[in-house]
Amino acid sequence: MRPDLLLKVLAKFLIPFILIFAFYVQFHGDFSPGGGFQAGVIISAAAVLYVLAFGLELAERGIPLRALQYLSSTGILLYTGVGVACLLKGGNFLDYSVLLDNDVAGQHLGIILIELGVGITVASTLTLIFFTFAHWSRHS
Amino acid sequence: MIENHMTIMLVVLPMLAAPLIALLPSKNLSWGLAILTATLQLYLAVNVLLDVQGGTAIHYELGGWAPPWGISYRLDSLNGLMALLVCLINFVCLLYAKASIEAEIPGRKLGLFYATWQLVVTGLLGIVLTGDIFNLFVFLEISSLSTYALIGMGRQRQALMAAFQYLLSGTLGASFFLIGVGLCYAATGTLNMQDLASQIGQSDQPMTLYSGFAFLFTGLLLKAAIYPLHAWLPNVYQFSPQAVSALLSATSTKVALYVVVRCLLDVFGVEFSLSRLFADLLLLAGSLAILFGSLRAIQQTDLKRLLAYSSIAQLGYSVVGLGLLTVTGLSGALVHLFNHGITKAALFMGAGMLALGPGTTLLTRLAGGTHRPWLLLLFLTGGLSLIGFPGTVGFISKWMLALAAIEQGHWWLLVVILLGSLLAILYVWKFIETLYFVPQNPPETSTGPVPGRGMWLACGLLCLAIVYFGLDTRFTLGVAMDAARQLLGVHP
Amino acid sequence: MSGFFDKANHIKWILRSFYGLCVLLLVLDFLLHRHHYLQIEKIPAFYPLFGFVACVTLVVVAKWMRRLLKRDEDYYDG
Amino acid sequence: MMAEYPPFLNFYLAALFYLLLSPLFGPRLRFLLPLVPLLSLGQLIILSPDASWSWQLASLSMEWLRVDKLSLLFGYLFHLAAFIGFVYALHVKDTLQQVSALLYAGSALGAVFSGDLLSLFLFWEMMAVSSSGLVFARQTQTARGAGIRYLIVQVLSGVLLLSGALVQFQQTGTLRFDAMQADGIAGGLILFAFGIKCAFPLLHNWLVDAYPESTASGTLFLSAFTTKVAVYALARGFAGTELLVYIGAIMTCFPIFYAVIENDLRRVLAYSLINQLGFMVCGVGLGTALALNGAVAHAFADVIFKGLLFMSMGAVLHRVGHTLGSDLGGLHKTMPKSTLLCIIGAGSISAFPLFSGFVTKSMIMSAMIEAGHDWLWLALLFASAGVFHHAGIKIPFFAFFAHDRGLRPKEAPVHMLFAMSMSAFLCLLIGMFPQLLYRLLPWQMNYWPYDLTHTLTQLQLLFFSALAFVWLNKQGIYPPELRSVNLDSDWLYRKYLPNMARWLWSVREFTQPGIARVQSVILRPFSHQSGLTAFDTSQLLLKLLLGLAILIGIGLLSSDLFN
Repeated sequence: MRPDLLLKVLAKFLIPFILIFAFYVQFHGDFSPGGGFQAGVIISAAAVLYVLAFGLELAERGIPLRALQYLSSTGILLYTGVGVACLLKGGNFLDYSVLLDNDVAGQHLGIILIELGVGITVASTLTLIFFTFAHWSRHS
Repeated sequence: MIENHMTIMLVVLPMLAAPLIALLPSKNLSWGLAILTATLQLYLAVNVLLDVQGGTAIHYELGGWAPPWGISYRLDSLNGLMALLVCLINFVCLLYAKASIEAEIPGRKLGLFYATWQLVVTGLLGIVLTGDIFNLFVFLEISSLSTYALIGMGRQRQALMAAFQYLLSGTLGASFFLIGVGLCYAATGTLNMQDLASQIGQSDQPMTLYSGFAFLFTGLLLKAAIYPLHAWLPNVYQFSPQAVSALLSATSTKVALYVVVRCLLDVFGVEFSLSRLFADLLLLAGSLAILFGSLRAIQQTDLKRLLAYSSIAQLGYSVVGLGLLTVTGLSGALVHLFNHGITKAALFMGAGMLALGPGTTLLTRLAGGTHRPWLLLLFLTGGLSLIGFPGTVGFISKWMLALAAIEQGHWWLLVVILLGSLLAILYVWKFIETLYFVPQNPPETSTGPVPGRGMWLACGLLCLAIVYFGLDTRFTLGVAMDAARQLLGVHP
Repeated sequence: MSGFFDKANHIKWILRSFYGLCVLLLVLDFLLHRHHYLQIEKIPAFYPLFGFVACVTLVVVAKWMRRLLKRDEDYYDG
Repeated sequence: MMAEYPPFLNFYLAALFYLLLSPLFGPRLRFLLPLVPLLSLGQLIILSPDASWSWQLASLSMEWLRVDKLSLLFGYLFHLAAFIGFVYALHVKDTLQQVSALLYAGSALGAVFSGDLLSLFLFWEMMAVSSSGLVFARQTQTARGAGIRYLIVQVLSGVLLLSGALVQFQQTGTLRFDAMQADGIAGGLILFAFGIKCAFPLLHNWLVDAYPESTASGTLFLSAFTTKVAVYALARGFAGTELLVYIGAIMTCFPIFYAVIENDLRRVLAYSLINQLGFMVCGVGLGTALALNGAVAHAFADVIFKGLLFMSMGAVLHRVGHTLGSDLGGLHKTMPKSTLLCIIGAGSISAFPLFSGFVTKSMIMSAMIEAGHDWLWLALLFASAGVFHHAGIKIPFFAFFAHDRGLRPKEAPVHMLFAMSMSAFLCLLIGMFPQLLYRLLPWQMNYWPYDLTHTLTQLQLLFFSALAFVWLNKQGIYPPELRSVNLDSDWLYRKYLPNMARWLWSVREFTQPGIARVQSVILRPFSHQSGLTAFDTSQLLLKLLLGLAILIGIGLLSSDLFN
């Protein structure tokens, strides 16, 4: 029996739950404790666990570094984009109520998009940082 | 429509540009977008400053939430001037950075470099424009964190260590600031600057407030590299990439000092924060900074390190002006922030151009620069401005400060100011002499990269600005006087 | 090539005519009437005397000063 | 109307164009330089007497063109000097020198036409900076050292002027530059500033230190402008200040002792420059119309004859490579024209009748008697005899005659001879037709130098001084020229202070190892990379924390006082 078999099985078992929990935190963030930042951290925790269990090469085959870079930028773009969209719709920066015809619906949409942006950025950036350090330690 | 949003656009534009730049595939496109953003920002900055001239202020509520609950941005002459400084320097440094950075940083990192640069600018402008003290802290961290990354990209090995040092000290300063903000929040229950200002007098916990003030203030002084909290600065300026040194020297400490001014005079108010003891403390710290910085600058053997110590000295002038607490002194201090900003940026750019070939700024390695006579003009203009020579911007600020010192009857301060100028001659002379009058041994043979057109253009622009604003002070000094009157509550 | 001033004879003549002029000026002092603005000017041959004595004093004092002040050529560089 | 702008602009623009065009045309451009002062002089001549030109800086008005007879006289003089200088410097192919000279001449003009203290300060500092370029242009280690000392002293003078101006502005609300009082902070500071530029005793070292270190043509420019601007400023601001008479008298006397024992002939001339300045300062101090006219007229004549002497020594420097009296002699054989021109200069500085020095110096001497300063008059008379001794005889004698050292240099280049001839011509012209100069003088007076008494007594004085020289030489009493350095008040900052600093430094070095050991015990370095180490980082943090602790401590303690 390979010594890390237990670890791998456990990781395979845990990662989906971690991700589901992350999405829960993400999408309930506007009503209950939680939000994009926390969700992003949890997602990246899943990524870290995966790397620990299955190794960097395998992980990078699934999520290449380049993709992480793109994702981290996209998240910020989403955030800023929503803000600018509010501007274009005639409100102040980040004034979501103007996004849709209905104020409340607009607020909902706005906050969900914003939190999504934060989540994507945090998740990808933290993963990116971990990957980069992992590369370093291998070189030295 | 855009007129109403010009204030926020100043911050949003670089924030939007940063991820886009990181996504763009080619370094030329990245730079193009960066310079485009910078141009737009410069245009906006000039416009908003024109709008607030004469003492009006622009308010902007983020997300439509009214203060004190929401975050609001407030723009008056004081931060209008600072915003202009940041935008101007950002624009010029980007012009310069193209050729300069490509010689220092591998091509694949350039996109990230410009993206990080945009984040620095976002942070700086955010600090300058926000009217919310916690929001200010967030922007402080944004600019600081991205600055650490920029510094770490320096060409020399020590750059990483310098970045690490700056990270440690910057965090120290930011933590103190945050503790201060927390204590103030505990005492007043608000984070909005104007609201805070109105509650200072009525707080039932003066001791908490006072401790908060002390922490906040000390943290800011560290960020602004005010003597005796200056020790982190020389390494940072010395080992950063050339364009980054220019950007930081002209903006980051200035912006931190702006926050000091804003907190001291606007938020806490003159009576609260500047009991005589405190004002005298500022005068003392400023004077020591002038003397210490100048003396240390004379000792340096590295051009950029010399300039860094000179920055410490020059910041001292602004602190002295602040401590005098008069309209003349304060406007001198503010206009000196602007004036010294453009001067030092020009000088760091000159240093960067010399270092392009040899890759170092050790004075002995740069000797014999006679093959670049035009740079002499740059160094002379900048140097004379550091000394405070009439016809350059440096004179204007020192004249105001000297006048303010006499107004108050602080003769010893006048002596310090003038002595600082004399010492400045020594260090300015030191680098001009080594660069242009000491023959190089062996003579320059290496044909390293040649300064690009953008670099020349940037230097030329700043030199012109140094002379122009030295001769025509209506704009800069006018805005600074407006701001000083507002801050001190004096009506013309 | 030897110049005009290398010949001892020429130098002698130059000096002789110079002495002659000096004597002439001394004599003129007694023949012509000069204006007196100050008491001290009334001393006969005041100006010639003053000129001579002043220069001798000057040189003597300077020689004494040199003993005091003279240093090696590279004094400040060392 | 077209010509109503300050003349310094001509020179500044010329400097700018020179800088811009020299990469295109190379050193050929230098042949145009003498045209600059000529054209500018044309502008000055058609300038209307009520012209003015001012510039608004912040809340201050800077007046850059104030035309009256005093400023015009110096304006003409400086144009003349610049013209002669540029002709003399035609062989120079060094852009730095040309541009410095243009800026320097322009700044001197700017200073004399300035109507307020701030503008005066501006040009004062511009003169300091641009003229130091002429010293540095020699490109030797000694010149660099002298240059930096020169620059510091000059700028110090500017800083004093600025502080004086500040105080005056604070007290009176105006910066206008007119007659002022020497007692009071403002006046005192300004007088001190002028005094440095005018080489007052103990403040004179920069002059004898730096002038002889410059290039052949550089010294010529230096001797023409800085000190004369100072004399102008004194005449404008402190005419009739009693103190100046005494200072001037000391200035005439003490340098001649140094001049007698100095070996470098250009340094001898520098000392004699101070001596001549002494006469002018006396004239300014007396403050009567005759005395003031004498002072400015003597400044006028001095620029020309001192320039001539410096030019002849410059020719020697150009051909031989040094001007050390101990190593020169017998040059008249191959440089007869220079010799003759030098003798004309010597005649003028010694104030021989028919030479320019006589018609200007005698005004000051006469004014001295009129004012009743008998003893000071005697001092000046002593100095007059001394001048002849060290400048009139020593310079030509040791350079061109004395012992033949076997040097056979070529005659000075044609353009140098031409420039020297112009000066010599002017010396004789003024000496023979003094009314030409008298007509330009700013104050009303009625004076004629060539009466019997003056001519006779002056000749007697000079001839018997010469007799003393001959006698002393024959007796072997005259001090020989020796390679040496003579201590002067610069010893204080060139030897004493550096030694003190070195001593203090050694104390620090004595204690430093101990401190370092303590530090390294507390903060043991845990890694050694190049340059910055973790040790440095920990030290940095320690410093910052200490600073933070102190500030927070003070902040919190002061809250007790506050509540």
